[in-house]
Amino acid sequence: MISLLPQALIDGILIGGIYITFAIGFSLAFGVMHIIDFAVGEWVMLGAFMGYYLNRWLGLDTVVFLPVVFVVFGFIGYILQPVIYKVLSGKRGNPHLMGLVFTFGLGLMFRGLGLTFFGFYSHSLKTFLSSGSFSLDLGSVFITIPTVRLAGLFYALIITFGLTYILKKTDFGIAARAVAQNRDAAGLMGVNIERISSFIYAIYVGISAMTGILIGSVFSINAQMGGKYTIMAFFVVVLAGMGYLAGVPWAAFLLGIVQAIFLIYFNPGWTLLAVFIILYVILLVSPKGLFGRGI
Amino acid sequence: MSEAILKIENVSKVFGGLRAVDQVSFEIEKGEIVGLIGPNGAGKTTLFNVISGYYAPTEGSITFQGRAISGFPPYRLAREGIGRTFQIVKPFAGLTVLENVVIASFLKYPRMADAEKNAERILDFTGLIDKKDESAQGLTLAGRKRLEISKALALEPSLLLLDEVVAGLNPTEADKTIELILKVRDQGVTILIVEHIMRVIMNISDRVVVLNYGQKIAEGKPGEVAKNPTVIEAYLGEAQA
Amino acid sequence: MSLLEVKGINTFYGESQALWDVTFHVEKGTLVTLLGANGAGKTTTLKTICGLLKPESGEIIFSGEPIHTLPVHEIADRGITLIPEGRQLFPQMNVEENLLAGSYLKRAKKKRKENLERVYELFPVLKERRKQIAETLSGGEQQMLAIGRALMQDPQLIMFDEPSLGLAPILVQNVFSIIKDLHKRGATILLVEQNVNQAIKVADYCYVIENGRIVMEGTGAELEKDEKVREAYLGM
Amino acid sequence: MKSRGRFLWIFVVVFGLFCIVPLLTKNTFFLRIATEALMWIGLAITWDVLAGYTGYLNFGHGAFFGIGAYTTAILMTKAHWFFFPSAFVGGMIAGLVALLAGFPTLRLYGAYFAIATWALGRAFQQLALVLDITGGPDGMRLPTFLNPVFFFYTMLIFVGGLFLILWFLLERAPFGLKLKAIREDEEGAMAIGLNPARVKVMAFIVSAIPAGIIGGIYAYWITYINPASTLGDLVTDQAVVMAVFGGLGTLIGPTIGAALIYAFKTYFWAYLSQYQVLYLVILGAAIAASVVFLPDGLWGAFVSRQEGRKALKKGLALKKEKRA
Repeated sequence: MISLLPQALIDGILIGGIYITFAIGFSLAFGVMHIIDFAVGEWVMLGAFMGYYLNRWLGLDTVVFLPVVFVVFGFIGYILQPVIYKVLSGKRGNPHLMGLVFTFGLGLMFRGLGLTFFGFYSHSLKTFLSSGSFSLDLGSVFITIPTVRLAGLFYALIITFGLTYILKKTDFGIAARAVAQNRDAAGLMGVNIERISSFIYAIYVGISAMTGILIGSVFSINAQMGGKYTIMAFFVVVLAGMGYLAGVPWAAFLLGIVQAIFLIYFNPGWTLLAVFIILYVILLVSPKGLFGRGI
Repeated sequence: MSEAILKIENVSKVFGGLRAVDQVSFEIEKGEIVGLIGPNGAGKTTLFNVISGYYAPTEGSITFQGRAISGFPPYRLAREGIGRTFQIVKPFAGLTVLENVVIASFLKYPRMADAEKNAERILDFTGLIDKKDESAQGLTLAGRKRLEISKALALEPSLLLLDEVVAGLNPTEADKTIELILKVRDQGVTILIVEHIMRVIMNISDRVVVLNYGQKIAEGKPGEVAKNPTVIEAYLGEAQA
Repeated sequence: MSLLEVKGINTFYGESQALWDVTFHVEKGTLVTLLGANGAGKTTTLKTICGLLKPESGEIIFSGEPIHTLPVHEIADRGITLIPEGRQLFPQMNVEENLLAGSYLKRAKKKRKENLERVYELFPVLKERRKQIAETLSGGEQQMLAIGRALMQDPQLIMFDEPSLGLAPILVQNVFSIIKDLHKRGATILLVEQNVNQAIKVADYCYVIENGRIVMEGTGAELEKDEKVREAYLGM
Repeated sequence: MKSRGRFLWIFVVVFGLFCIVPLLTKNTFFLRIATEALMWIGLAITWDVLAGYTGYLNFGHGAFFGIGAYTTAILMTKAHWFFFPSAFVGGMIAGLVALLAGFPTLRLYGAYFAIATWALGRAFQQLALVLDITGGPDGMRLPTFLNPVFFFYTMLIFVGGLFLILWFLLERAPFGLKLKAIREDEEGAMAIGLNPARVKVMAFIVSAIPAGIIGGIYAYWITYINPASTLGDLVTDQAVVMAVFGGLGTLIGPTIGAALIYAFKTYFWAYLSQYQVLYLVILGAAIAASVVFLPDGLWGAFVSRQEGRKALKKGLALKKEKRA
């Protein structure tokens, strides 16, 4: 059984890599807008289905539609942000809780829309990457890596480095970080906080939807898949410390590996419970996540 | 010398690299009003928050009525008999004035009827009884500061920590608040007061402790302290540039 | 025409009024200081000018145009900068990123290079620590960074809120010589300070604020003799 | 004190009206609808205990319902207990889970709690799917006791009693004021001797136990439970929507919200069953829209309108006085 461990580790890293992409966006949206988006998994689901139907209608490979999905959902996020902003800057009791309830309702609505239009069935997204795989024969250990998972990791790396580049090197990125670190001071520098928030939310929604296509080609898609990924996004971000971007990859890899180990060694049905227990223990010991940063 | 109700010994509080409070020691005797003053940023509020349990001290010890209390959370200090007010008033905004004080009364009077009776007695004492059914949110600043004092008094504390209860009030309101503070003292409550308005501190304090850059730079009777050149310099800056 | 005219502003925190009919003006190229005890309304005045708070009534005119209805970032674009109390840096960014954030505005971006050079020339220590994370700087260095960041905005009016707060005496001297230096180079400055003696010395004109109202004004020399100022601060 | 008299009076009338429902109709369909409506009222008001009175959102409320249902099923089928003690123990176990889950999470920023409870709900659903004792995805069958009148009265008495107890606990007793104090300002609450973490965990337990018992009643009544029906998202989703739509922190709001939404659901599922999933869309849209347009819920909007009218009248009267 121990010979399966390297495979589990590799699988975990490949899965974790995909989690990084939408978890970073999620964490960023939290840092800049102070929104916890309960609909994150539903964005993933909607993006996956858009890829699926575009593929069926136009016959082109799903991978081609990545940018299309990004643009469409980015636009949706951009026009949705002012509504969230309105909820969060409301004068009533607890606007942050209202923000939570709002996105919770949004997620519910998207799930309903998904079920209405896509039905209960699972589909799989086919791309030219779907079939192949690499094998590594290390004597006693044999590892298989499906091409599509490797592609997923590349995608994750591109997104992660791309976002990091934007945040570190561009004026837009510096402004976004400024808003996240000190809103008032950012305003004093002439940063239009609402505009930055809209763009950040657009980027986050776009990336999440795009990731849906990747997830759909690795696993299968159905209208109720969102919840699972919302939980993963939450776990990654809570483990990393809310709003602390640098912690996201490590937390994502950790969860990916835990998931892979459970898939191989135990009943996969226990995965969620195990992840929950890990989260519980970490919150008990270090309320601010693995790195003790964030809020 | 009579017994010290509160003993602060070599207390320091460090944030990152900054020593916001640095090796401060002083005592408060029973029945006294002690003023804690110093220019903006001197560490008064930090020290105040350390004493009231919102920060744990990095070094040093705090003893209250003979018991070591450093590191106690605020609600335990309240049970020990330390009441406090907040500079930025914290009324329970959605509740009425009476309800605000009733909640504070639960500590000593766990039953609703008793707590209500106690709250009314206190509001009568602090002069808010006419407004008892109004929403705490709707009070004027002076009213809210008074409500803060009422809530702290409902704990029947032996030590009362007052954080800027006069700041922001107009002179008439300020005088009334001073009157109230003296009335509280006459009931046997010991008081530590942080205040920016020097006129207030100088008038009501039996003793003053002056902080600057986190350190105690002077301690004594108000008149003496006000003549102390170090204190004057701390407030007005160096005379020679 | 004055660069900044504040005309009868009334500002509220929630329901409690913090400023009452505050009126004053700042001429181009002068250094004006606003004195007053804590809680008198100095910071509130500055926050109202830069748009972080909105006045309930009254007008703020900058370069002949009303600005009191504009959002914060547009007021910044007009050329007003505030160096806030407690510095308010971007704590997890390094020194240079903080400075770059200062030149976010389009008009400031054009002059980014020369302004950056100027700031580094003014504060060589910032150049040395270009890559250091802001929250790990010492108090004095943080204050320099806050000033540098404001200069990157290429402002027409620089407002300082208690720049000497929490700094050791030597550094206080340092900060004041920087302010004097900026003034000498022609900057228009509105200074809020507790360090009365220092502030009076560097100022061309002073206003004293008490309980949210302007109660006195005059040149530094005039106020220095006035016992009332002393009284307001020390209660003697 | 006047409001207390009026409240009790209204309560007795509504309770009485419910009591005579079985006498009016022999139609078990209506009885079933009335029973389920009561059940949702119970779930919505227990959710509101935490959300409305302390400001913490529990997105895993369905887990308590499911824990109660499964515990009752297991005790009745495997240990051959009677129904009432089984349901009671189900409630206690739900309370225990709340204690354990609340302890680390309620100390934290509200969002952590919301996330943790949501995950908790999902984790319990998974647990029911993989355990043997719960029958996995096949679920469990309980002893059948087909007496709709019995279940109607059990539910009525339990939920009615629950409403009264919560009313006194939250609106009349020190506990409710303490919760509100923590909701308004945790630091200020600490200064007057309250331990926020302890009070919040107690509120969480108070909200979990009755939800568990309701789950127990539901299980015995419906006689068949599975992970999707008792631990699925829909239980939580509906409780949240009902409470938010009706108005948080009032008990009456969630009651009205539960009644309206349940009535809508019943109509929808009865006449538009081919569009069943559309119900989720409407539910989601309703909650999002009520956050934007009705932040205080239906009841909150109604009350503030009444108050506005009163204030207007008072203002007019004052003006008149001045003129005179």
